[in-house]
Amino acid sequence: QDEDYGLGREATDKEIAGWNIDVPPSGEGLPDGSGSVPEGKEVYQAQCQSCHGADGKSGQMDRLVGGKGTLASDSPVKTVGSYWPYATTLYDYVHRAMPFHSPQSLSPDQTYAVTAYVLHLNGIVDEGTTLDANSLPKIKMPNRDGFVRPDPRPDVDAEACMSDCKSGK
Amino acid sequence: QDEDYGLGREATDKEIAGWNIDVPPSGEGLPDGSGSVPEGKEVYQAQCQSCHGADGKSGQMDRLVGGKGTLASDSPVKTVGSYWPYATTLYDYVHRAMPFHSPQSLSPDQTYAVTAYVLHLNGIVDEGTTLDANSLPKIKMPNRDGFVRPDPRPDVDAEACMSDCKSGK
Amino acid sequence: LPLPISQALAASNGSGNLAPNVPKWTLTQGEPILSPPYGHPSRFEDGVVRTPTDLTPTKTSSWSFTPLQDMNGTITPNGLVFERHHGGVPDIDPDQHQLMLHGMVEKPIIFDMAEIKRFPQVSMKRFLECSGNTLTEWKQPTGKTVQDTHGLLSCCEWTGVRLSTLLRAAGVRDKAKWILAEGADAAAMTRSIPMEKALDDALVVYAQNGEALRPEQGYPLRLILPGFEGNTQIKWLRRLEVSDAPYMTREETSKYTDLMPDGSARQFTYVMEAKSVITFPSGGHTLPEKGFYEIRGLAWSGRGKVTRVDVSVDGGRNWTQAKLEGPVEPKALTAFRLPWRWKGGSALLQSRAIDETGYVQPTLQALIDVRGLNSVYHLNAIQTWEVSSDGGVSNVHV
Amino acid sequence: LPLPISQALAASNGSGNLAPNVPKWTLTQGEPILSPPYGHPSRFEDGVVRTPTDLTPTKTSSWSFTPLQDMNGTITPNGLVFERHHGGVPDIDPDQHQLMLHGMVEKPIIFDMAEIKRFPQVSMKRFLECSGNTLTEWKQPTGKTVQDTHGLLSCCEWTGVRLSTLLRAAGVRDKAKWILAEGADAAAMTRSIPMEKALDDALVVYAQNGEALRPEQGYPLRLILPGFEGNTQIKWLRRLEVSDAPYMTREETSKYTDLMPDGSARQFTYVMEAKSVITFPSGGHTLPEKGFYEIRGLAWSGRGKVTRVDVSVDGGRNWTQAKLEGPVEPKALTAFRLPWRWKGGSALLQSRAIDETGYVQPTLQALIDVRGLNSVYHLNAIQTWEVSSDGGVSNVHV
Ligand code: HEC
Ligand code: HEC
Ligand SMILES: [Ca+2]
Ligand SMILES: [Ca+2]
Ligand SMILES: [Ca+2]
Ligand SMILES: [Ca+2]
Ligand SMILES: [Ca+2]
Ligand SMILES: [Ca+2]
Ligand SMILES: [Co+2]
Ligand SMILES: [Co+2]
Repeated sequence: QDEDYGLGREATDKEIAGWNIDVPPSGEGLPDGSGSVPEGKEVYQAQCQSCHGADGKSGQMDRLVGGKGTLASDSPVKTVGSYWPYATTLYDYVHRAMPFHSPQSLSPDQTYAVTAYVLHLNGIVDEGTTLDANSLPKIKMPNRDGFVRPDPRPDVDAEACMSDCKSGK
Repeated sequence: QDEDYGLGREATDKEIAGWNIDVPPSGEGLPDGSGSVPEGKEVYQAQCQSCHGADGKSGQMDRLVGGKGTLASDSPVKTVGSYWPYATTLYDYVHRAMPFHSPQSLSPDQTYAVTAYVLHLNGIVDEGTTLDANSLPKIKMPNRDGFVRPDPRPDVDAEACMSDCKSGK
Repeated sequence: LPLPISQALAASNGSGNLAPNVPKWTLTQGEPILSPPYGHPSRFEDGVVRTPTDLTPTKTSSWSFTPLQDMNGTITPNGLVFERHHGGVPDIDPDQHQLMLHGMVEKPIIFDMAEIKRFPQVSMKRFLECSGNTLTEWKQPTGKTVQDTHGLLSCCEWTGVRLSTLLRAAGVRDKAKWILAEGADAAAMTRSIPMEKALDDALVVYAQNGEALRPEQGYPLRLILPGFEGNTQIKWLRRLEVSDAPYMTREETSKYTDLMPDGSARQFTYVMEAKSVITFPSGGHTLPEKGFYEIRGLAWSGRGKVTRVDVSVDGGRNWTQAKLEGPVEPKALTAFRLPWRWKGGSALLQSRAIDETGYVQPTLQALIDVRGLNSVYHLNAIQTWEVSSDGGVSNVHV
Repeated sequence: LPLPISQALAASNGSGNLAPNVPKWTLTQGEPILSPPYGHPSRFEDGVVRTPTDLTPTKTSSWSFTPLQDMNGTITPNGLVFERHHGGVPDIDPDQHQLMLHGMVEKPIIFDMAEIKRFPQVSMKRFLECSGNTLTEWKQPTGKTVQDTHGLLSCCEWTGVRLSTLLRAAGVRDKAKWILAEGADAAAMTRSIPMEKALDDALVVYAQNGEALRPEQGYPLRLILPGFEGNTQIKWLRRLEVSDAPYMTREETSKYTDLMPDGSARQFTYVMEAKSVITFPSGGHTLPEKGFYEIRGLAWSGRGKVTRVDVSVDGGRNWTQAKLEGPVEPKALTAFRLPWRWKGGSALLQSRAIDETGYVQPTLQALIDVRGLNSVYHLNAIQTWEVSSDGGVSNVHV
């Protein structure tokens, strides 16, 4: 069962470094570099606001800002600010997938900066903030503890009534 | 199980007549009309010989003539004359599928005639023959009794030897 | 000489290709072989295609639906398998595609496609469903057809190597509990997969219904996690990183989490629970007359085999057990069928799947009672189709 | 600001899309959904297509082969199902297609397509093989690839109505023993079917792998006779006539009869006997290096389930039982697999299927001993592929 098939070859550190782009909550893998809120505003205005709006609320694409306090309402607004549990996810996602038409084109400094700016728009960090590999994982997001695990399903216990059942609901 | 699904409708005699083109060995379904060997030669030359050759042997398409006595040889030649067990099959097939580019275009008279001609080329009927619904099914084809039924297979009884077997054959 | 039969009949009857006439396509040679070498459906089936959602602002992060109302049996032909991409469909040269396996392993490895195909192979028929399937149906009946309401659902025979085989080749370290799977598309799509699933029935596949994976299904390589929500089954798979903790990617935090009425959200809700839907008659069909019809549909469960499907024609008051087409495979679409006589008048058609864990597909109200109206994903409620007295069929809530 | 990682790496390494570079298809949006609405394979799979025979003088009475050497699993995608037509592929309007059922019945009936689809439905995965499959291989190894030698073979999930259901609707008379099945193509293809088969597992199908039958498979309606030779499974089915005797059509006299050395010919040899073939490695493949490979292939029997497949790597001297992929269905392609280490040097690969009747797939010589060299059809012998010391694989007789 644990036969050595002799297939594949050892990946080099350099090869791994080129592809290992993820940033988990521990911050592992965050690159050197840093970016400030004002620098992030520049990046955002040049590369993001056409899709996400100047305020992060009014773009054609996903809303990035606002919604705090709405999650338990009838019309919840889920954004980076109101919903996302980790700031590392923002760095990770922006670097891997944004801007939409040029994924992985932002430098580490640009990514730290625009991450700081989006957090600032959400009132999570103040205007003087500079983010780097050390500070980013430490940010406590408002909805950090909003998630339930493990999956509590099955969460309904229907019966297979066969005749004269209560119809529908 | 024998539920009446009420699907489909009764086919009329006229509808059936239009599609019921097969001619089995009994001759059932053969139409009125007749055709002679000389008439068949005309049909053949006009509509068949371009593909099957003037003599029924030398065309690009299936050979129709000859091969008698070859079935048990190393190089059997299977034709209408040497192999086919029923003359009705010839009428049936020529009407349903020939000429190749205009199937079902021959009239009954033409079909009787060209059937007679192909049989004549094979030495099965003589030049004076005229075929019709009555005479066609009575023709005894040379290889009428050449077919074995039912299927005698399985006809080999291989063993699943697992080791040190006689290799290959 | 008289007219040949076929021409005589054609002359005698106006209705062209119907009996007693010999249809025109019988009277002339058809198309040659290899018309074309890789075949396609009849032009008379041109309407049977995937259809787009109108809910996304881009067409590269978007989805399309499988036309279930026109299909029969349990296999989805590759050309009709639903799509859900976040960065479009990449055009990958398989000779330049690699799979990297690293992280908490003894030996990080890179495989090329030829190497992956040499590993011991398995095939299994398994369904694929987006956890967003049916999401428009929480508040009111929205989709017109079963393609609209349930079309993020397909089922193929997948062939590849068990993920556990690859993990053993790299040597997973003791504390490893999660695997990040990443795609080579423009979204570099990533999800965290529990080690338990990876070692159970997870596959890394390169073939789908006999041939190579389709581009929109992850060509040349994708993850298959039988019974899990579609988004986790990473397409264009390029990287697997083993870890002791989940990665909290955007698709498992911002998306694919299920918001409850109290404002909390369920996370890592992977399993697609038992569900079924009637595909005939379904929204948009019309019954031409009273009489015999067979009610037909599909049932599936991410927890294993479907063991029973019940059908109601009176909106859930009375139920009859339908017949299942065998062999029933776990985590695969299962066809069910029930004979029915439509006597005219209105009828409310429903189906209800039960799986091998005993779980019974719930009503929509039962789901809403627990989850409210804003959890978006995992709507696996009983679907109702109303047959009205004119034979028209439409989507209703009861 | 420094260069982004992806660009820095691209600059540092010439090999484009390989690690550590980020491949170009990750750096830009891919194709939108519905590109196209009915999907097709990747352009990198353009070579995986049906190929023609060179034995026929016309292309409308001809055949094409399924590319088994490039396939995995047991389903044949509809675009790759082998073809055998005698008058080309008709372009049939399903609204103008009818099925007539007449002869020795209580009530002759005409059905339109909509009516046929309303009957109780069944689906089953069954193989389809032309009895002429492998016919070039009697005297010497001829085909280069397994597509050439065994490509008149496919397997689909077929959906339709049991022929017995239709026969009961018409009421078959007591003395009825045969049924003539006729197609609406230019060959008006006809075969006589024994009543016993018609009442056993014969189907009249309109769907194939989930969608409508393909034109080259008989759209909109065909007969499926599981385990019988392909020619009997009349495509473009328009007529069924019930009778007390066989019809002796051209295709069951001139053709599809098996000439024995004594000059007699076997007739109505319907069943496709147990057969198997290794598809990897097979003719035309090249093993790139010594080491681990999995020997893979397909096995099938017209008499029921495949119960065992043995594999030899030394030309039939020693055999090892291969693993079968389940669930094994009767009269369906069954995948078998066996791990193997190629140590270099020459190897003679063979497979041998055994079915539930106990029938063992024979050697070619055993067949020739009984049937001579001129019976044309039903060559179900063990196939040999030779791996030579340079890793090339070719078709040989041992
Ligand atoms: C051309 C349009 C476009 C541009 C430019 C763009 N985005 Fe986006 N963005 C999108 C789309 C579309 C999505 C949703 C993608 C999906 O769901 O698959 C998205 C999603 C996001 C999300 C996730 C939202 C959520 O709640 O899940 C974030 C964060 C984001 N973008 C940030 C940025 C930043 C930062 C930039 C600039 C560096 C940027 N975007 C530039 C189109 C764009
Ligand atoms: C344009 C070419 C063409 C023409 C014209 C043509 N045939 Fe044929 N014929 C064929 C082809 C091709 C076949 C083999 C078809 C197949 O096997 O599917 C065939 C087969 C036959 C066969 C069966 C041979 C066998 O041994 O099974 C007969 C009999 C026959 N033709 C008779 C005729 C007659 C009679 C005519 C004229 C009325 C005719 N053909 C005109 C091309 C032609
Ligand atoms: Ca190697
Ligand atoms: Ca990492
Ligand atoms: Ca009716
Ligand atoms: Ca008849
Ligand atoms: Ca299996
Ligand atoms: Ca079945
Ligand atoms: Co979920
Ligand atoms: Co036969």
